[in-house]
Amino acid sequence: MNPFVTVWDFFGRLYHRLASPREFYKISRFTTPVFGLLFLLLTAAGTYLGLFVAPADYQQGDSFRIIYVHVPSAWLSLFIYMVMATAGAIGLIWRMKMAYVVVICSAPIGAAFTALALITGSLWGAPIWGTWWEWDARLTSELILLFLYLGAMALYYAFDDRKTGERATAVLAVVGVVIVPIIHYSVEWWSSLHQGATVFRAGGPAMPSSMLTPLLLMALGFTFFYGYCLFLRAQNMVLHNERNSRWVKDLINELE
Amino acid sequence: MTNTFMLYAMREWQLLFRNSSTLAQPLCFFVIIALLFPLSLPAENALLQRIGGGVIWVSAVLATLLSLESMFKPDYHDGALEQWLIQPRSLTLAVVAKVFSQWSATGLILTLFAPVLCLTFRIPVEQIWVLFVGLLLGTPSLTLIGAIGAALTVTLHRGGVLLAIIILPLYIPILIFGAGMVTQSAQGADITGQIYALAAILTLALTLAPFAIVGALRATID
Amino acid sequence: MSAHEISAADSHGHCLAANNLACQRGERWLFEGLNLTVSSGTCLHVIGANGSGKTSLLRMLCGISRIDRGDITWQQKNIAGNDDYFSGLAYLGHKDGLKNEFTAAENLEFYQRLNFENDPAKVDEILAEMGILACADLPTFQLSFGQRRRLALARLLLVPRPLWVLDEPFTGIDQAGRNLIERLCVEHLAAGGILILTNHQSLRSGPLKPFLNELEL
Amino acid sequence: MSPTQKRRFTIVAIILLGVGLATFLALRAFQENIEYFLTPKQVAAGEFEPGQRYRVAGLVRKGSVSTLDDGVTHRFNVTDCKFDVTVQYTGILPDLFREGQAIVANGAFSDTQTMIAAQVLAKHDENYVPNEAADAMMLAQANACDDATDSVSY
Repeated sequence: MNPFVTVWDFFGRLYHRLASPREFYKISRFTTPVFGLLFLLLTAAGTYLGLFVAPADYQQGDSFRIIYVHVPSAWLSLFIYMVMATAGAIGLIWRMKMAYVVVICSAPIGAAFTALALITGSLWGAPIWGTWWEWDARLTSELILLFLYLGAMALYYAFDDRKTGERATAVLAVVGVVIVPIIHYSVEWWSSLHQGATVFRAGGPAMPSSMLTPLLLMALGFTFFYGYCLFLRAQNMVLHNERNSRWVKDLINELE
Repeated sequence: MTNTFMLYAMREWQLLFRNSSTLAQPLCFFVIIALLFPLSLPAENALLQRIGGGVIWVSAVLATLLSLESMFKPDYHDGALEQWLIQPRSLTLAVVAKVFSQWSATGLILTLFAPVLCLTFRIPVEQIWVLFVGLLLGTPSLTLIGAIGAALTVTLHRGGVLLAIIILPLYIPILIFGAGMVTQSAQGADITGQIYALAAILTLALTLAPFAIVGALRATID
Repeated sequence: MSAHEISAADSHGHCLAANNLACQRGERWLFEGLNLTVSSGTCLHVIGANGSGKTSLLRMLCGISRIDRGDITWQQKNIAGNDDYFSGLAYLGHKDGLKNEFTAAENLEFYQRLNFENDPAKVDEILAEMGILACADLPTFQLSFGQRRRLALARLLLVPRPLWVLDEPFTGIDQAGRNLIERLCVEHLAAGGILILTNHQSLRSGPLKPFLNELEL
Repeated sequence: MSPTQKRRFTIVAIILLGVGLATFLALRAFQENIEYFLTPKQVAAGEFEPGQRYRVAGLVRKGSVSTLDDGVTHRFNVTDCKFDVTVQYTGILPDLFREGQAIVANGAFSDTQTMIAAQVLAKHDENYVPNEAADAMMLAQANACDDATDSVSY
């Protein structure tokens, strides 16, 4: 059998299972604790390696260690927006219910990571650059991203009808995606105070592996944390949205 | 195609001229906001000259934002918009015509009037030209992007603040390039980069915003 | 709620069909599993209490409202983005789609041009037929509610359209006006048109009786 | 082509054309100097007006840092390896400030070549190096200009 067809078929089935709120709920009951556990393990390992094993930087000394929170949250802030915009497009094109759930549930998590990236960046900038805040291309565009997240949340809650709100938010999420390449390339396009890319750059990461390993562990851990939060929030939302359906009522009866 | 565009555009212009207050309001607002700055800041010509470009840009952004709320609302409330939705004619073209006439009644007029304001800020003539070109390139993008927000909030009773929250972040790049152009030319630097950047934003907005506006209208009107 | 099946379309006329249609507003399902077929020469009267989803159904049929489940077809083709369908559809909702700033004639002329025609004489003719020729050059905001309603209904006569969808067409209209509209509807149906309407009173005793089908939500 | 196909084709063509043109314009924009930084080369060429505020970016010239008698005013040269700008700054310098470091100075010019900076910011590059292996890096950085043949941009 053609392996491509098999893989394609697998994703097709997964898509259809995830598209049904009930199936999604079943799957997420299993994935949520797994994601939570992976988050704890990876972050614990990353924190230990980052704080106690990784050597101090030749210029910044120990203050560079904030990188292990700052960089993963900044990556996640972009990643979550991409997930939101993709899910929004899927929802609008194929009218997939669960895609809207992903859009709505991702927004506050994304906003939190963006805020974390901005705050840790500010704490880092104060000793190293000599300023808390600078109207630099990277910093400004990241701030715009925070406002976009907040705008998406505000738009969703402004509608009385949930479904209309979901569609409107999906449109806004798709429109706002233009900001993502701007943020990513801002350090290359404009000569900014913010440093260029350390990890994803031509010629490999500009960092020894003793410093890089904890960073990657933290990034992976944070991603699982996002998955964990997303599944938790989505579970709640699915139960709330479907509270009048048979399967949710059966579920509640089972508990009682 | 041009037929549909002209049909809707003519209708919009007729409506604008019957309702001349909608034409005058953004301009008055623009002038008043801009004049608040010389009144509230120390009366130093050097200071006014330095901030003038930025102040005029901020005023233009706010005046555009103010005019956006009434862009789709009247048509939504009297049912004209739902008639547009069920026409066999292209809704995208109708929206483009609407944005174009909206811009000609706000952005274009503000741009034409901006040089007069520049005189109160003692801005030298060369920079007035820079500001004029910047506004001419930037204000259509403001209306195009803002119309997405106007379409998203058309069914909401109190959509004004929300409109500002979702649209202003998207305005920031335009504001940075537009106002930066004036500052840079005052320092004698080259401004071709900013002109290209504003033109790029305008091209992108002109290509994609109409579809986003149509999508937003179809998503929210129920 | 009852799903009401109406005779299948004959091969010559037009046919509008809804399949397993569902409508959710807020957390409430207004209707679910609704099937209907309407074909040339029939009038579908949608009946139901306030808030039973009559207006929502009509707006779904016009492609204005979101369809939560199911699909709607016109001549076996889905209506989404179907130009063929929209050039054959006339809809009058609660809102009349008239601009206060324009005169009655100007309002009608705009819709006429939207329909790819430009014939001011015909506009006057239609206004006369609707009994509002005297208001032709008055700004629309000066018209009474009934006159506005007549003006909105005048749109139906601009070009022949096989499908009329009317949401409570008789509200605010006097007896003479009602007779006039009913006569127009009968002419439309006799010529092979389709009429879908909501109305709070029964239509069983009126001139529409021979064409009538009822759908209760 | 059916009318629907024709319309879809037109839409796709318009989008591709528009996005392509926008990308071209954006790339042209990045080729131009869009930054609000002044390079030492521009200062040397006199492309500034006294009294206006500017930002100058470059490296701290090796051996140019001196502290005036009051103990808090620092004078140093910012360089792109070919041209130098003298910067005078009163206040605490960032931790990262040292010879060969890339910095941004924010201020106005008093006379032709000296900038009175209101703010001095250190720019950190994308390289992270453990302390133990640092001596060679530090030396290399401080001597960054020694083997430069042309101006370096920061």
